[in-house]
Amino acid sequence: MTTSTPPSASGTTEVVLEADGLTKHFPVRKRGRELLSRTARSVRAVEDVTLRLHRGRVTALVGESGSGKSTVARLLAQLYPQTAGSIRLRGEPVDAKGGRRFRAYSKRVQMIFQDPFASLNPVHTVRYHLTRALKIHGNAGKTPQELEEALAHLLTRVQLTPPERYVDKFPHELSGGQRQRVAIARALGADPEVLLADEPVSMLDVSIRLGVLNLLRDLKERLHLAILYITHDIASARYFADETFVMYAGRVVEGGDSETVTQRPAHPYTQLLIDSAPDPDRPAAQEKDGGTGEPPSLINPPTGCRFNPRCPYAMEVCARKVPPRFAIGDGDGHFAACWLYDAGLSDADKVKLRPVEGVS
Amino acid sequence: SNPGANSTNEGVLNVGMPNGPQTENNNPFLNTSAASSLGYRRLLFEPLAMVNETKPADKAKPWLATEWEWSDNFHKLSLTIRDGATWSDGKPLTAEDVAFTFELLKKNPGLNVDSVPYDTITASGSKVEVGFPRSQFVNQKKILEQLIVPKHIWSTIENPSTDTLKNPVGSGPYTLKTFTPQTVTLTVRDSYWQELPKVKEVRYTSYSDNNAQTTALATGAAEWSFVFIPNYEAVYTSKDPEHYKLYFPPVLGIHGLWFNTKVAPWDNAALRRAVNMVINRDDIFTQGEAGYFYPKVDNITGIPTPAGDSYIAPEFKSKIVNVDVDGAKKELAAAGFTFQGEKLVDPTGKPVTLKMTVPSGWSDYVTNLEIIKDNVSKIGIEATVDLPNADAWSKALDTGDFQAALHWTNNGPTPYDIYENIMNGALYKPIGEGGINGNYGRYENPEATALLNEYANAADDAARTAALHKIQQIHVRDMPVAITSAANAGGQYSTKNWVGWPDESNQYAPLQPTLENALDVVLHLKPAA
Amino acid sequence: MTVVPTTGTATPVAAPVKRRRLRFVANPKATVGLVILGFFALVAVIGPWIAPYDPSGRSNDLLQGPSAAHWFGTTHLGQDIFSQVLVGTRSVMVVGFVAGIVATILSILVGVTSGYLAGAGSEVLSALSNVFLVLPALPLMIIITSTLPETGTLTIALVIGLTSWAWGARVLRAQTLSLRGRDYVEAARATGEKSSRIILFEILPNLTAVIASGFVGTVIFAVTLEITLAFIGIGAGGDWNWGTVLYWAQSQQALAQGAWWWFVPAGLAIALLGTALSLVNFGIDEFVSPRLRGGGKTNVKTADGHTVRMRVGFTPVLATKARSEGRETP
Amino acid sequence: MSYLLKRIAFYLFTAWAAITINFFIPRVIPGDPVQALITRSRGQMTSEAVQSLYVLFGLDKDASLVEQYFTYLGQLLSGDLGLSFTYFPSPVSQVLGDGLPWTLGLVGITTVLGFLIGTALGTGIGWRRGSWADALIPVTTFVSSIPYFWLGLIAIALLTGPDSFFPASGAYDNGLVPNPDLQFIGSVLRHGILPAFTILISSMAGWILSMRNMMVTVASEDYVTVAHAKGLSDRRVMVSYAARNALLPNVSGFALSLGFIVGGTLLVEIVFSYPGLGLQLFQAVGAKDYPLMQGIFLIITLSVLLANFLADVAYLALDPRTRREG
Amino acid sequence: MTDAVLEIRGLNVDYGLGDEAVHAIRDVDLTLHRGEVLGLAGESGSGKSTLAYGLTRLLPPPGVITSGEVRYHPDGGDPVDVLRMTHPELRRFRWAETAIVFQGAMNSLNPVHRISTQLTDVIKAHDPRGSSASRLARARELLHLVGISADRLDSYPHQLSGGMRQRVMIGMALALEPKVVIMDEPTTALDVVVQRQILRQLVELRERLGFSVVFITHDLSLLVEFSDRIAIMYGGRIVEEAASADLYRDPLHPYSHGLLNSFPALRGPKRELTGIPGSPPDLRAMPAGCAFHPRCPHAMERCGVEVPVLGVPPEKNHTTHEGPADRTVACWLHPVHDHGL
Ligand SMILES: Nc1ncnc2c1ncn2[C@@H]1O[C@H](COP(=O)(O)OP(=O)(O)OP(=O)(O)O)[C@@H](O)[C@H]1O
Ligand SMILES: Nc1ncnc2c1ncn2[C@@H]1O[C@H](COP(=O)(O)OP(=O)(O)OP(=O)(O)O)[C@@H](O)[C@H]1O
Ligand SMILES: [Mg+2]
Ligand SMILES: [Mg+2]
Ligand code: NI
Repeated sequence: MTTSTPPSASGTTEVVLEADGLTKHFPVRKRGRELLSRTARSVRAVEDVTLRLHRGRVTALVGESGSGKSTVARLLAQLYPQTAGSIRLRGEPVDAKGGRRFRAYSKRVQMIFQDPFASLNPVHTVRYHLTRALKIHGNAGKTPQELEEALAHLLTRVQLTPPERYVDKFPHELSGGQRQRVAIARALGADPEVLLADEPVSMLDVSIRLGVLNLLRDLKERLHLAILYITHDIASARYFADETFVMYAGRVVEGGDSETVTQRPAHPYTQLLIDSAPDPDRPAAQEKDGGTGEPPSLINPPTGCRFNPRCPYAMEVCARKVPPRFAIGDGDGHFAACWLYDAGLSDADKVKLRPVEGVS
Repeated sequence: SNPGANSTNEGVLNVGMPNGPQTENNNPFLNTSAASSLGYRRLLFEPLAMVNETKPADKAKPWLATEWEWSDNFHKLSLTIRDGATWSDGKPLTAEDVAFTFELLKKNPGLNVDSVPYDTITASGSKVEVGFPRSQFVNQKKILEQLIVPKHIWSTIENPSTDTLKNPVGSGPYTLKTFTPQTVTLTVRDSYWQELPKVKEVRYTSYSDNNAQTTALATGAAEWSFVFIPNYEAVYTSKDPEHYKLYFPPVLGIHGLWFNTKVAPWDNAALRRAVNMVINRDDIFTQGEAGYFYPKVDNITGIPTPAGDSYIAPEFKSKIVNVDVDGAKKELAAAGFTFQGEKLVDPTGKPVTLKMTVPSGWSDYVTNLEIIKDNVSKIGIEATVDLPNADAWSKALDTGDFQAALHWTNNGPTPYDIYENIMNGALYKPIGEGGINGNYGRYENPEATALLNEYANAADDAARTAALHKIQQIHVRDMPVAITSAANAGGQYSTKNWVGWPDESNQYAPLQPTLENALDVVLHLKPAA
Repeated sequence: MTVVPTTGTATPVAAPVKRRRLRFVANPKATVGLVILGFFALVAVIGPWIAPYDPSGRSNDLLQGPSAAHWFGTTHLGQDIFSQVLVGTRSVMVVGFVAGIVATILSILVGVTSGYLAGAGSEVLSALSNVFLVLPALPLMIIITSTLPETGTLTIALVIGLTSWAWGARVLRAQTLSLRGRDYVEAARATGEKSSRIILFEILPNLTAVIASGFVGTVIFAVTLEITLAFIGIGAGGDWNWGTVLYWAQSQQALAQGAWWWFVPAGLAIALLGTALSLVNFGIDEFVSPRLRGGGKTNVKTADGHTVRMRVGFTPVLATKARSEGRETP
Repeated sequence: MSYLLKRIAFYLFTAWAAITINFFIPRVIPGDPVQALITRSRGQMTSEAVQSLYVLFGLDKDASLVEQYFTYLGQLLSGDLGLSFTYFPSPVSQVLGDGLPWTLGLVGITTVLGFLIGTALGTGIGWRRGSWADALIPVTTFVSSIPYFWLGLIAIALLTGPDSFFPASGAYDNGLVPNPDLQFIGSVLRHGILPAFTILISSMAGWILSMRNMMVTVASEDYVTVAHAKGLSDRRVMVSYAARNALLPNVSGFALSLGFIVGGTLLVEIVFSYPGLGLQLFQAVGAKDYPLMQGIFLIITLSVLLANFLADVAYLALDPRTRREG
Repeated sequence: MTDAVLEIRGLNVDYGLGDEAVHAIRDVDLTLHRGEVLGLAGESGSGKSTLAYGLTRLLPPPGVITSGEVRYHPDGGDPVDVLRMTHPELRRFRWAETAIVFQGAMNSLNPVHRISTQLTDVIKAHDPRGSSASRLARARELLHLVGISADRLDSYPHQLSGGMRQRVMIGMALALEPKVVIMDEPTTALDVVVQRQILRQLVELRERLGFSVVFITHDLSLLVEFSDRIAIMYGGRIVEEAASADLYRDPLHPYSHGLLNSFPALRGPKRELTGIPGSPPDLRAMPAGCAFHPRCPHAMERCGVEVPVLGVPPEKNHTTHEGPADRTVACWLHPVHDHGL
């Protein structure tokens, strides 16, 4: 197998799941004086996110902790109702709040949770977990033998072989990597078209991570699943994803082909992220002075571009208007939501908010 | 320093009652007041006459009334009120006050505990005339016992039935000194129409239960009380045999096993008589009643002796019921009962069982029933003791939903109250209908009812005696209640500090500190040597 | 890029859950508790058969101290106290366990449902359990039992059960609330499981220990309550239980009469049963939260023979020289 | 802030619900105060008295349960608790006024003391886990399994008597009048010792155990290890790092137990003839004295709620995490 | 290299006693030099934290140190053995000489005390005579040192973000100007931007104050960038120790090699990632011989029998390296050519 698969080479670009203007606000309880005011307070966890998942492609969603990645995944899995925006599965609008429709939807879109230690019920065996997934979605066959075969098939798919050895084990008897595989097998039990993987490896040891990621890649290639790979490790996105989207404070700030985004980051936040990632090849002395400050509050997010208070290049316009996506033009669909890439800004808009140098 | 403290304790009489903490309430008309519950109303207020229940045939002792006279077949009472009695605020006690008290009862049925039907009430000079719509022969005692209150105080009280009378003014020799929920202290006043009592201060302490009261008696902290003490020798008298005494004279009220005479096979008088014959009254007295509490009643008529001696019909005078299993069996055989092996079978062929009920917490009653259960097994009756709670028990009796139950009757100056309570057809209510006030056994006998009426309204003693004798015959024949014990009017006392108590040899009064005679008792007390 | 199979070298972890379950029994506290409890359960079953006398049967041995004929002495009616205690065990155990079961079921129904469901229904259930929590148990029981016409053992058990679930419900609700957010519950939902199945199969099994300890707690509570009620004379009417024995002792002023044997056996039996149940509860607590486990030895012998105690913050040092068999330093 | 508002709403609702339950339960049951009074007197009161008592208690008028309920609520709001039947016609508030101080004084103080001592002991035992102090646990478990009343009765049997320092019953010597003088206070203290010890001994064990368990749990928290690593003195780590945090979960438990003072130690009051609310309640139940029962339940309910409220406030004070400012 | 501040010799740590015992640290020898940053890497459960807490005797029960020596060289004084100290001595030694920054900052700060209290009480414990005003001034200074404004002194831990809490802990560690600061995964819970900010600050502070750092993490790429020397742990033993650059360029132990090949690189050409097959060993049932041999692609017969000795590898000793043995490895592929230590 090769080290990378150019996105264009993956053949198909058929869109399976797409989200348009996806928005999620979590209401926060009012307190004290606010009881009198009429404005409702909420955590604006996800704001106007648009993305597409393609058949047989891995799309990475990166961004720091709390930027809304998991929320996007849960919205796509319909575990939360969205505040605004639409989700379309194979072009059809999705509305799967209730029981039966949710089931039908979950058969096609499955989610893998972040923590393999927490996402399997400690009191149930592997068999129970997988059987349920199969049964719910009618993949269990009719006879016990068929079920047994289906189980074996699932376990083999996630390379837990021989299946007999794992099928009757309890989660605590499995290693982290094995558990994560069981979680993946469970998701596959529904025979989905889309797999939403929420930080599937962040809880795993370095030596085990690779195995799980390779497995995901293998699934993509063999079963042509559309996979959303959520992570905060941008380096792993470079290695495993065809496309990468970067989120900051609930908004997608940059996206495009993974190699381009990681090697030629356009948005100042992506640049900061990449500069901050540990890099053994870079001598400590060579380090640039990176950005400072903390991620913004999502209850009262900054106006305009949410990164503007930390951005070394912030301009007048950044604090006023939310930047739309600007195509960068150096790679496959590479875009950034940043005013720096708007050619048509007036001079007034371009006035710097702060002196560029000497940021402390 | 503490107003209630009395460092010398000299001249103090300590009375105890097991009634729990009290709330200040000195209203003498209310049974719920502390004054009634502890009995100190008896020392603050006085009756018209002092009736000795243990000797009901004796004439009452004149008290606030020096004379009284019934006329018009007990439809009318003329009282002569004592001259020289004063209220504790110094005002003289007059016939006006007596008339006012009766008026008060007439106007406030809530205060008229004995439901005496007062009609016309007039006072003139030292005389009071009271008229009644019917004969009050059976109520004589209740009327004469009435505590008299001062008009000048009570006429200003807005609602006498909800007044707690913070400053009681009475004609008795004592006044209220202090009140605490635990102890009420009375102190003797300067002037009194009789000789002032030797007891200078009376302290009523309310202990919260029998155990605490018993302990207080055993330690001498209480010198006079009325409480059930099991095994009194071990727990009480042995602590100071020379001084610790008890005196439990019977009065004319009883406790017995009431049969539901409307429930087969207990509608059969022979069966009831047989049961009466096998009940071991000695065991009940010694084990259930600890050998003193409710005195044993073994006369076949159920009339407690010696208090009721003079009322017993001559043919029953010496008829004592002793355990007689064979006699009972004969009686049963004659009535068509048979034995299947050990089991008694009624004439219809059903085995005889007896379900007796008693409130679960009433230990002496429960013990008595356990004994009876044992006794009736000797004549092949399988008995059970059912222990519902007190409410369910009252309800069962009220609606007739029981086979047999231990219960009491009213008491009074003659055995009339006992029989009336058991047999009066006017009280009868069919099974299932509640609101019954006596006759729990649903006993229906027009003859008995007529005789009871005759007794209450008879014009002369001879007629009364005749009626009472016939009633006794009916009772002996029908045995609606197997009478086992007499109601008591006794108490425990200590002669360590005070002597002069009533006892077997000097039965001038019953010994319960809450009865009206309490005042008479206190007036008799003298410091011990 | 290579896909590296991780199979083959997986270290098989030995015994499955069985051992985990057994560990509870291996807990010495729980074992002692269970043994005593088993003893009482046995007596509850066979007590009436092995009792030497009819507990209500009178005899002529009035108020006698312990003897060969009457191990625990007799009452004022000559009843055998040993038989009363033996026969009374059944009522105590029945009340304890029936009440425990009823209250546990109710607390699960209310607690778990209100914990899992969100919204108004949950709030109502939670308020309901809070109201029941505020009502004082003993007075309430006194009122209820003194008002029921028939207060047999079973009635008492039911009443206790029906009024004492609130605490358990509150604990279970809190637990369920925390479980509800667990990934595996979310994952089950994402797989498409129904709510009822999630509650029954995903959440409930994980509450076992909490439920068990709530159950034991309620049993202790119910037993004490029944005995207390019987002692103040409003408990189960005809049935013997330890409280009834004490009630008779008290109403006959046994202690004042010097009849200590009338009081002591039943009192000790209560204390013993209570202790046994508490021990089982400790066992469960320690099972759930390993930190509480006494963990056998806490005292360690150092190489030079001293004994030191293991304690937080000061790790004991057994030997300060490098072990000789480790590596030789040339 | 909203936290407190929410709590207050919750308290109001709970109070209302409890009051309603307290109202209905005694009324849906058979029996009435008159019957109870007659029954209790066992022949000492004639059966003719029944009618006069119905009139006296005002029970002769028919009022529907709902009507009664609203009358009751109305009276309650105006602070009128009605008249007691047992002590007719004393107002319930007066009866309660007689009992409450004793209950608060004896049971309240000992409950608080039990909590404090138990917590202190539990802190020590938990901190020195594995030392001899652990042996105390089985002992306290056993002792706490003994019912209050049994312990009290044994204490009375063994320790009281004619010449004993300890009185067997009452709250003060007979004949004394409640007055803040030395004689009276001395007497109160003397009467309080035995019941107090009974409560202390039975209630302490629970606190010891839960505090010990919390200490053990907290002792392995990282911040305790950090405190050790900082070289702080053992005392400071124990008190200010471990015990301070271990105490938090016990605060709400303590609040609940404070509320149960009246109900929980009813038996102590009965056994020691202590003239508190518990004893009154017991009598009220026996006498079907609804107004008094309701009054006492009201007090219990309010005190539980008050205790819980105080616990909430204490929690706010003790645990800064619940204080959300800004 | 500079002289040693901390020398660990033959340290063994068990969890539990007797047969139940888990040998979490086995015969560890390690030297921390003055002023250096020593990185400790290895996967989860390899004993990194146990080593860090063991040498300060802060292991929670049932941890016991079964044998070993931890020699601390104070400035100018005679070396002392930390493991022989009495409790009061230990208390005085702690924080004043070695301070620890624990794994999760949320749990390291007592949630119920203000930051100021937690900063000042350590100063007070070691210098009871100072005035509270001076202590407060020092606390303010410390916060400033780690880049937090002084008005945060009155905050409670939950009012600070994760990064700020971590900084507070670092500030607290420096309160008494210790010679050694041990940091157990101080940045794992933080995102990369904040992580970098903190580490940069740490490097600055070390340059200014001159303490030595033991830096624990399993993120090898972070270590390579920040530390001077790296020790790799596996199964309770140190399997390789070398200067960071040497280790990165030329790992000798197959495990180190595998570790380095498990990280995707953000820059440069895409490397092939091989990972490490198999799963970490169970400390209760350690394989005989070299603990890594079941997962080792180069395992030989000897590996399953004999525990390899940590020592200077022959090729390094005799060929390219300058200076005395500055790297060691425990692997039979590089049999030790023992010169003594
Ligand atoms: N149920 C919820 N209620 C309120 N706020 C929420 C809820 N779930 C998430 N949030 C908030 O929404 C924001 C985004 O959370 P999300 O979990 O999606 O972040 P993330 O990018 O997945 O972070 P991480 O990398 O830590 O998993 C956060 O500020 C979080 O606090
Ligand atoms: N209390 C304990 N009882 C038994 N074994 C323990 C205990 N604490 C830790 N261990 C074991 O000791 C070994 C070393 O643990 P340690 O915490 O030092 O690992 P680590 O390298 O710090 O791991 P991580 O990177 O996950 O923090 C682990 O295998 C762990 O299972
Ligand atoms: Mg997330
Ligand atoms: Mg660690
Ligand atoms: Ni050499």
